[in-house]
Amino acid sequence: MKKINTIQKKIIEEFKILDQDFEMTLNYLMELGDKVPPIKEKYKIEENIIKGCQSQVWLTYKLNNNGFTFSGDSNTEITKGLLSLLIRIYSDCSPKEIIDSNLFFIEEIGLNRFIGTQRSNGLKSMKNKFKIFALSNI
Amino acid sequence: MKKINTIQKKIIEEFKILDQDFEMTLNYLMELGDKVPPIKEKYKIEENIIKGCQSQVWLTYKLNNNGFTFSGDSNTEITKGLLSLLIRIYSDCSPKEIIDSNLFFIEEIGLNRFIGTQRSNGLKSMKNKFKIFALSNI
Amino acid sequence: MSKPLNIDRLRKEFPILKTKINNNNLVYFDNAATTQKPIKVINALDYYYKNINSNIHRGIHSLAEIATKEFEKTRSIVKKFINAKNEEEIIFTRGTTEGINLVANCYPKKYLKENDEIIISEMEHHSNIVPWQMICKEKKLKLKVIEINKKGELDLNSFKSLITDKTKFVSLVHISNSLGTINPIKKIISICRDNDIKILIDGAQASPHININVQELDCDFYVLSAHKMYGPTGVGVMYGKSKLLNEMPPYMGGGEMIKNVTFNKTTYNDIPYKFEAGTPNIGDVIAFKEAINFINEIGKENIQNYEKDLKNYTLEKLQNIDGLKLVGDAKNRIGVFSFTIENTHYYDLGLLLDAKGIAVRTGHHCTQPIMDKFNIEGTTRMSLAIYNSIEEIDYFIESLKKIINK
Amino acid sequence: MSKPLNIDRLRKEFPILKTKINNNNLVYFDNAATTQKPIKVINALDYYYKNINSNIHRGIHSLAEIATKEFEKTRSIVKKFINAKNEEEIIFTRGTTEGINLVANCYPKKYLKENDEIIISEMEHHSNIVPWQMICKEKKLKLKVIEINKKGELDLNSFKSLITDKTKFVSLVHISNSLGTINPIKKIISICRDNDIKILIDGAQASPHININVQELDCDFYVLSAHKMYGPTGVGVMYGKSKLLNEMPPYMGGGEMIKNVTFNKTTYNDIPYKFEAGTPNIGDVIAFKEAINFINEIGKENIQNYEKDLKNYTLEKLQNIDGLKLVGDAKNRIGVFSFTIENTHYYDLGLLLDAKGIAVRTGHHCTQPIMDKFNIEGTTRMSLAIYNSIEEIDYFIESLKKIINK
Ligand SMILES: Cc1ncc(COP(=O)(O)O)c(C=O)c1O
Ligand SMILES: Cc1ncc(COP(=O)(O)O)c(C=O)c1O
Repeated sequence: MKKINTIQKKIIEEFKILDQDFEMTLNYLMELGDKVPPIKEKYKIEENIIKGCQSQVWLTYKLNNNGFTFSGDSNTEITKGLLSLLIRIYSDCSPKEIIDSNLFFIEEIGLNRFIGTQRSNGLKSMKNKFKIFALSNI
Repeated sequence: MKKINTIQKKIIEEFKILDQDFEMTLNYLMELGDKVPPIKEKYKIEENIIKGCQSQVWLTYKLNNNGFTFSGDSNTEITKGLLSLLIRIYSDCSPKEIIDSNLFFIEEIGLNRFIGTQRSNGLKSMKNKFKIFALSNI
Repeated sequence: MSKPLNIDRLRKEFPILKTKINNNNLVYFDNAATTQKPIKVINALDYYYKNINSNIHRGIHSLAEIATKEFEKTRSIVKKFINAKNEEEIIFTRGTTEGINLVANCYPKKYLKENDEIIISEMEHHSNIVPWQMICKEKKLKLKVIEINKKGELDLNSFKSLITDKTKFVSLVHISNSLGTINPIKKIISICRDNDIKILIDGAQASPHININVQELDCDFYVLSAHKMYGPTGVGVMYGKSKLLNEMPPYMGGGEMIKNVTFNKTTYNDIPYKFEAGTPNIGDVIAFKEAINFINEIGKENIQNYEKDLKNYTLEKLQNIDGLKLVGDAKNRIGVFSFTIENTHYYDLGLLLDAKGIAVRTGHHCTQPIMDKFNIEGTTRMSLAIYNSIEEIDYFIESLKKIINK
Repeated sequence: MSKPLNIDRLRKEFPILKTKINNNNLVYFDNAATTQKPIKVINALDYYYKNINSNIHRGIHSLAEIATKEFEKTRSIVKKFINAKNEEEIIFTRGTTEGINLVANCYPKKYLKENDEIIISEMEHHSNIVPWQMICKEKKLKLKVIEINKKGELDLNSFKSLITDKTKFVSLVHISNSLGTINPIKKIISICRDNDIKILIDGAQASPHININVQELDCDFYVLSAHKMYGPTGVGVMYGKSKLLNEMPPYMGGGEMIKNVTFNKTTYNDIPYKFEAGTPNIGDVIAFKEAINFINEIGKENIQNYEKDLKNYTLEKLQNIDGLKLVGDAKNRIGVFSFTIENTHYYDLGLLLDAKGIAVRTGHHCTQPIMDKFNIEGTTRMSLAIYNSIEEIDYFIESLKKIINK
């Protein structure tokens, strides 16, 4: 829990220089996305998919005593960048920590628009996928 | 034709003192309606009916060498008043005179609202009934 | 809890009330047909088209995002307004009529078979009669009709006696638009529950006046029209329990309501979208939110209290007019008064009142069966809303007397 | 004849064009999804609700009279706009989708029988696919699909080869919303006439851009959406030849569409009212009139000339961008451009353009079968309207290049 909040605060700090400028934020997210290693084709199965209206995301995990290790991918760079933030926040957490967590960094770095509407609900359904994985391992 | 226009002009003259005041006009129409003798029940048949949305009108005629004699009735006083004006205008006319006629008194005495819309089309359908009778006697 | 009603200030929120009709102040008593709109609804429309107009749901650009959020906000506010369980149970339609047609079309397709029975009542609006007649003809179902008594109240014994083991659906008006009667729908719904019957409530007249709580009522469907509750024309709501909505086939096909389209196989979207084919009435749905805000800010309790005073006042005055006969005399009623006047046709009366600036409705009010029941052709109907005042009622009564005594 | 186009003055008529998006001027290129509205449309809505709001047709008081006249005036102006023979052939709907659903529902009920065939094309919007799939399933009809070629044009030989003596109906888009292709509908209608086939034309994209003359075309049905032609959301038109409309059964039941209701027998109203059940979207229908006035004042010829210049300019610029691939390359087209960019997903591109204030649409544009045909998931679509300027196109092209070359 504490760890989750600490990383969120770090992310908020890192995004500060972007000053909520939408274009710079997008470009930064794409840079982050670029660094995410693609996942193997064999993980791109129904079970791991998060279907958005326009972008697709795959998320898979390993769980051992140190907590979760996630890897993920997306067909769009910006979504991959968003995903990488969630992976960073939730990595090494226990199922319970994820379930109890509360994401507050989204509003603070001006990414509201990625959770707002029901259809283009990228961030929201990604977040839910993490929680589903956590819930099924408790 | 000339006669039809003469009477219309007379009607316009008579309505002038009402100054297009809607309430006074309605009351005057009701007075006119009051003077129309009711028609016999036997004439209240499908052939003679003019169905409005809210009011019903019956119109019947005789035709001889001097032209038409009309008699009519309605279940509402205001409509009966309107009808009486048309009867006055078209009485003693030949079928051809009625067919060729052009009613201009309506606008001039502020009765537009009785012809405007498709549903509460009292005056319009009444006028049409006169023309139908004229057409079927030519 | 809620502020006391300041009628003068409230009236100022309705720009149209300053209009002159035939040189008189407009006195608008045609509220059961449609209500007038407060300035915040009108301004919301203006704002939408000047600042955020965009097609919704599928777009990712800023305007599309903003418009989508505003649109879905209305869904969320409607959900709270009628206390639905989920937002997905709120379907936007053009109005009550479309809502009933949707249910009359889709529900029987999934659940009913030949000879099954549907029950409506004698006091229904044509919109809650004709769709059922059409589907009954098409699917060979039977339509039965609950009788009403002389006072214009539902006969509950008549209702019970109609129920057989083939009875599968009831569609009933919450408040009658020509009699003002408030039906005991809680009791009726519980009878339906006991007999495994689904029920739709036509809330067109109820929604602006009384509290609506679909979970407490436990009705299966509830429909209403925005334009009758201070909102814009062209918007309505069809509430349905999500289980039923999930199982029912869609109504219209098109954009929005699909998940995947190929020529071999098309899969439909989840609710509510499954029932919202095509570009919706975006601007008006967004502005509708402000109508509900308007109602919420006054508070349903305040509305009910104020309107009850107006109703009682009007009722007493009308009952004292010689030659005036009220049609419908239910104990539990709202301020909708249908009446006839001896020797004066409603058409003449309507026009004479209009000359004095007073708007009432005349005719059969889309409830011909009621007119047949009472053996009349039509009535003059005077119906109240929250912005009406005692002064307006006095003026109306006075005008009525003048016309009658002429 | 018509005044030369003053684009600066014209742009001033659209208040939303002054909006800032992410600190940039809004550049609105999502016109195929919905167009922006000129001030006269917005003001007409405002005027309606502030001065004449009332339920129409059945009322006799002044407001009802005025609102009814204004409502019917729109019908008359639409009639002239598409050159229908009679006003009764103009049915108001919520939009194109409802219009197609209406025809797909009511026409087969009257005229088609098991195994009869309906033809659509590969380039249809979902709204012109799904309703036909639904009715074909319900009534056991067969749905056939005209192929398109690599350029995104209809294959007329494919069409002819599909026709059998069981072919009874064709439903076809006038202008494709994702490819911009203008279909040779005159030729197709004449083939239909030769084979005794009825035809519906989906004019959602055509109505704001090119001249429409239903009598000259001799189509049986023509549908359009007000919101795609500078009018408000929530209004559409379904034109049908009066003979067919008279013979077809009604779509929805309710108020307005009946003549007489009893529990034994209900008789329907005459057209157009037979197809307009319930309170219509009065305010928006009345304001829609001003959208047509706006188009008429500029003149379709001027619109076509100006838009042709914009289209050619854009086409040339787009063709010169490395890595950009146009989807659809029809000879006869309007300014709707779908494209893909090598190594850049349309979702990323759409957001990056939005950051620069540019609104485009991304995805499958409700035409999944076209995407399948071209073996892509979706495109970025830029679509033009009368208020777009050369400067906006330059800014868009420049922005596009910057994003691609990053
Ligand atoms: C009780 C009732 N039901 C249904 C309707 C139909 O509503 P709408 O015309 O908004 O579809 C009305 C409106 O007159 C009504 O009063
Ligand atoms: C060609 C075409 N047909 C039908 C439609 C559906 O129109 P509406 O959503 O207004 O019902 C559209 C709109 O996207 C379209 O472009």
